[in-house]
Amino acid sequence: MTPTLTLFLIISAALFSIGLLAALSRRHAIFILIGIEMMLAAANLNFIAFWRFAPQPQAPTGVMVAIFSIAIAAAEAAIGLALVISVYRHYRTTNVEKLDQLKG
Amino acid sequence: MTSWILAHLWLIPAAPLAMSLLILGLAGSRPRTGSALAIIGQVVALGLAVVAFVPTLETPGFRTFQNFTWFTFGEQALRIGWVLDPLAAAMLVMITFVGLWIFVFSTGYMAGDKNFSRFFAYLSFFSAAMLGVVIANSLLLLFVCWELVGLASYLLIGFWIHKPSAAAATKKAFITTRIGDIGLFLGILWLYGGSGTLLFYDGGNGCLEKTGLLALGASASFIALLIFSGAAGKSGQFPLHVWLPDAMEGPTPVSALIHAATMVAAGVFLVARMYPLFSFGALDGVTPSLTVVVWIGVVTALMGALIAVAQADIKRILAYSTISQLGLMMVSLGVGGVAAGIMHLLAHGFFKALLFLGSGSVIHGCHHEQDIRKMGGLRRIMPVTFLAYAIGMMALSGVPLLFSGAWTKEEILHATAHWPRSPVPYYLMMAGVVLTALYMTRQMICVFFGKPREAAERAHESPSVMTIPLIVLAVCTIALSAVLTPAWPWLHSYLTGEPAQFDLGRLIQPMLFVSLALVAAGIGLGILFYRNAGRDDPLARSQPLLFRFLENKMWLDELYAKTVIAWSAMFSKLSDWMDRHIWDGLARTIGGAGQLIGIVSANFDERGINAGVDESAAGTRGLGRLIAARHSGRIQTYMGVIAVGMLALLVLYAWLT
Amino acid sequence: MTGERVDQIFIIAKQWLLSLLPNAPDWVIQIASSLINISAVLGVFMGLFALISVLERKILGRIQNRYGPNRVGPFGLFQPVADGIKLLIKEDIVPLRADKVVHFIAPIMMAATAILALGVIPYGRNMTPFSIDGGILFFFAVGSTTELAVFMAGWGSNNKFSMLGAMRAIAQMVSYELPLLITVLPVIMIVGSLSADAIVAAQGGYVLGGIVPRWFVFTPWGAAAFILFFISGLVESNRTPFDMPEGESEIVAGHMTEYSGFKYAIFFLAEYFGMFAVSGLAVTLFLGGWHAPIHLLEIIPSYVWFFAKLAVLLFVFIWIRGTLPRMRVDHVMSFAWKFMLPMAFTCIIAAAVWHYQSHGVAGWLWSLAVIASVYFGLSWLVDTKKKFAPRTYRFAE
Amino acid sequence: MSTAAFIVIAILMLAGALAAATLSKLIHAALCLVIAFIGIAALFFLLGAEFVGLVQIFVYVGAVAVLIVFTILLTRHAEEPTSGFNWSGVLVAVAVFAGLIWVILQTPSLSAPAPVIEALTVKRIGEVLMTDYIWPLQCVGLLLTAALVGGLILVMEEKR
Repeated sequence: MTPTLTLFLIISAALFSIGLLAALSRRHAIFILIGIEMMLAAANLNFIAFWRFAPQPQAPTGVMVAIFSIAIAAAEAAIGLALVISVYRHYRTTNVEKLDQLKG
Repeated sequence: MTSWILAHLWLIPAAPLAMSLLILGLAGSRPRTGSALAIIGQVVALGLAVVAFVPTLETPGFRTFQNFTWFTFGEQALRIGWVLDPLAAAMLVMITFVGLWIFVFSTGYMAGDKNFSRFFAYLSFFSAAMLGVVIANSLLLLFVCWELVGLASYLLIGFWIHKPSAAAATKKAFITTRIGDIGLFLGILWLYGGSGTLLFYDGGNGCLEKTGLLALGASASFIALLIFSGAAGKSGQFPLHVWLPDAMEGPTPVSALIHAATMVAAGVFLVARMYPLFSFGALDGVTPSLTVVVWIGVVTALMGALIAVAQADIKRILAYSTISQLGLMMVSLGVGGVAAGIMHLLAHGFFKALLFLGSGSVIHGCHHEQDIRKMGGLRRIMPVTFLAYAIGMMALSGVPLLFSGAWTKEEILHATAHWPRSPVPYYLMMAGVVLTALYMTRQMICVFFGKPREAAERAHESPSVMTIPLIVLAVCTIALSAVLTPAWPWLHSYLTGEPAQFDLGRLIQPMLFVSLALVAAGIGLGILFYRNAGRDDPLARSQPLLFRFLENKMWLDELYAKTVIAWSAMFSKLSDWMDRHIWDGLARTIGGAGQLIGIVSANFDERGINAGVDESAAGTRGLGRLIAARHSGRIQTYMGVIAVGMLALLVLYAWLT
Repeated sequence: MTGERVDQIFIIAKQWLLSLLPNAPDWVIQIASSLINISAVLGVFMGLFALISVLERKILGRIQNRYGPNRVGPFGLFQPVADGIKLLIKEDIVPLRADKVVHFIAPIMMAATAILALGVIPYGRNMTPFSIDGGILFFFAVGSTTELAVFMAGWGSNNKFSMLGAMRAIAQMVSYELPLLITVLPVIMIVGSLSADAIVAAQGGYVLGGIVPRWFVFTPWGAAAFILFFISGLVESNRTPFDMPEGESEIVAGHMTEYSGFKYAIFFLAEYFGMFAVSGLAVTLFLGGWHAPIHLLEIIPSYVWFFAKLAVLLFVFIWIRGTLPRMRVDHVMSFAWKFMLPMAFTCIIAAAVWHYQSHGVAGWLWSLAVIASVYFGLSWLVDTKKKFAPRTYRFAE
Repeated sequence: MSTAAFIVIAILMLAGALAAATLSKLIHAALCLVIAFIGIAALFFLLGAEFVGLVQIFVYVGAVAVLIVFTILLTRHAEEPTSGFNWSGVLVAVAVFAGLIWVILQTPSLSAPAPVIEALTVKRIGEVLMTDYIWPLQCVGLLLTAALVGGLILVMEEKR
């Protein structure tokens, strides 16, 4: 048995869910970023897998999207971590449960 | 060369625009560089305008345009372009030429101002925007440039922003013209909806050409009126004229630019440009929209002239004179004398610039005093300014034969006399001409004759950088009349595309005598009334009530303050009141009801009737917490909700497919 | 042709070894081939490591007017063996409060990345152990992992000196990774490939009657890029004068403070392997890889040329270490951002100019002009405007 | 495509990810995240997208992971958030996982074998990137610049 698209999708779904778990259930802000990175990576895996299993030949759109998404994820990580640092400087905490100034 | 300029017409506005950006970028602390760059840009634009002017001379009725697609959305494509015809070419030359001399004048007038180079950047920008209006072959492009003109005027009128009056004036100008622009914008939308194109000329498919106009049908009149409301705002037509006198708060070269070459000309130009739309379906040269234009113009012309009689500020008089003259142009356009109106616009551009620069020179000489009651006797002190100003005054009053304004005014009167609908505008126009001569005579006498009063005592002649533009414009004002006379109506035929014939016999026409009589009456009355006028005005002495009425601009500003502004203020107060009392009260009531429930349940609890009440109170609190928890401020909760929502969508999608 | 036979002798040997497994399935052949490559690379560079460690000490000794090691074996050549035995039998000390797992993995990761980076360099004709399309990218992708390893070492030790050293190392490696990467771009641009083999192939051939090779170092942009690359390489391998991260006089041994015995040896090995990798890449990119410098000398096998060039670069490394004093941290950083980075970008422009003048004399002069003008402009800006920034001290709260 | 390699990589990757999501020590979590990223890069290699795999390692391991550990260091003095879990989050994640799996298994057309493809060279990627995707590329460049400037401004020392 060679891996099929289904298998890749399941792997990526699992990775996505793990990322979601990290983003939803951990209290440290950096964990949320880690989770988001994992979710993005899962999406990239989907793009590449769909590209690979699509009828050939075709333009490498999936690969391109993945490349762009990696670039955007890098920017996202940089900004997100900068935010974490400046939030930490301001509030002296990185616990997202304490960062609830927007509480209604 | 010719075809090159036709393909690169955009370079004309681009030159001052580029200079403007360059000045803003480079010449922050180097004022000489700023003014030099601005003048270079204007010279380039003038050169290009002259180059563009040449081909329009060769063929009568010349018209060429170049369109391209700006961007495409869906199946529609938004197309813009530029057009060159006698109307645009003549305007280009006038704007760049007059503008150039205003720029030169400004280097003297603004010398020493700390924002000197910024001023020139704005001037260049202003000029660029107006040139864009002129060459636009698309109502969209025209509208964009139109708004840029508005922006530039906003920046320039409020240039001395530290003066509260300037800040108020600039706001007023901006908002008033914006009211007209709403109409213009609606007209543009309607036009686009009706004809499917915003191009003026597109090889037969433009909105001013046969197909486009036929597609509009009966709605053309309404569209024309909406567009006219924009023109009225920019050109200071009644009842949107109120910004124009206040715009005098800007530096005098700005006033000259606004009144002569750029801003107010835009409205007249717009009507002239859209004339096919206005006159579409005309019976005997009369359409409903044109009738409105005529009456608005008449009211404006007469009102402006009347108010001008009672003003004391030298620039304000000129401002009301501009309003009056613009009304005149509008009347001319409305009665079908398009060429006459545009000719008057061009001639007015020259002599009004001359007058404004002259007044600038006077103000500069009198150490920034603007009240004519404090001047007098400047004839000897500032001879060059006096001569130039006198030429401008005579052109504006319409002294026949030598002065350009006379011929164009005469032609307008001629056109008005033949309007089939009603003779009233003609008579009112004649009254306006008399009044024009009257108030100009008054101004001349107060400023230049008699004995020097306090402001004029220490006056001095302006430096040559300011007088040379005056001389040039004065010469042009006289020279221009050569192509305006009925004997050789070259400009008229250039604009209409008919061949011009030289016939000295037509020089003297009956209308000339009418005009002569009117002007003589105006000047004569002026001399009679004001020959001894000094500090106090004879009119104020004999008719104090009328004078006060006119001095206070017919209380139009106050009327607006009492009506439109008061309504809007009332409405906002009403909203505020509603917000404070009704909505807030509603919220408070609900909150109060909640509090009441709390108090009641607390009371029950206090009295300790039974544990069940305790329970229900706790339940209420729990419910409150549950609702508040939705706004926990916790990002993870939000993300969780998003995830659940995504999941629901996913399942729903899979379910449905 | 015996010459070709000699040139390809290692390839032939590998084929012979693989032929000993006649009927094995494909994947076995693949694994065996990989194993042969790995062991060859490891063997050669282990040997080179041993040799260079003693040579370095001897050369440094010469520079400092003393003998250097000369007791163990002939000319002290067995010194590395003695050192190795000593390090092996030393006690492995792990600090009590250390993060044990991270502390343990750090040196392994460090060495692994250095070895992986060695895999994509062509050592001779047809002698690239791991030949992939994106070889250069692979090199940098793997190389960037080193920073993480340094960080792990610093964090895992739970020691202020370690952490400070790691922070310094990461800061300067991150900063110099940019010029390092960007100076490679002109080469990739000109060649149009990320493959190391293609880059070496593009530098084959000679001009001016077979005495001047077409190495990129002989173009103005190539020369400038090579110098920038070499400086960045010095930083990346934490060598003098950029060895603040392990500056003995300030922070003991930086991130390696808490390592002893064999783990320390692995760090040492990783540093030298990193040096080999950077030098090897420099040889590949700019010095024509395994090509001979003169047409006539092509009879000498390609791998000899490669290792000769590598040896020259390694000598320069040692020579610099013996000559230059250590730089100050802030100078290193501002040098990276204010000088190295703009110059690196200039190299790209110069290479483009050279390319669009179709690689001729005109392009040569033009690109020289570009480089020279930017160089002088930058020197003027960096040097005359602000001599050396006054050092500001910040104290712990 | 080697099944054995796939299984090993997938298990390692998922284990790394799970560890990254659940370990209580931040540094360990970040390092496990690196393992997960390397696993993803390996999966990209398996799928024939070598370039993306290398970029993945380069960007995530070389840059993002370093950024993360730096941030961890800079916020080290924060009181350690309690290692407890927000179990509702776990519940949501498991539900999402179940939903995704259900949708994937519902879709019948996914089990087709992988077609034979010619290797996607870096040159081809470069060509496509410089022709069809030139505007996205420029936009990403702009985005990265903006992110760079924004990041700098965010972490600049606050003037007191």
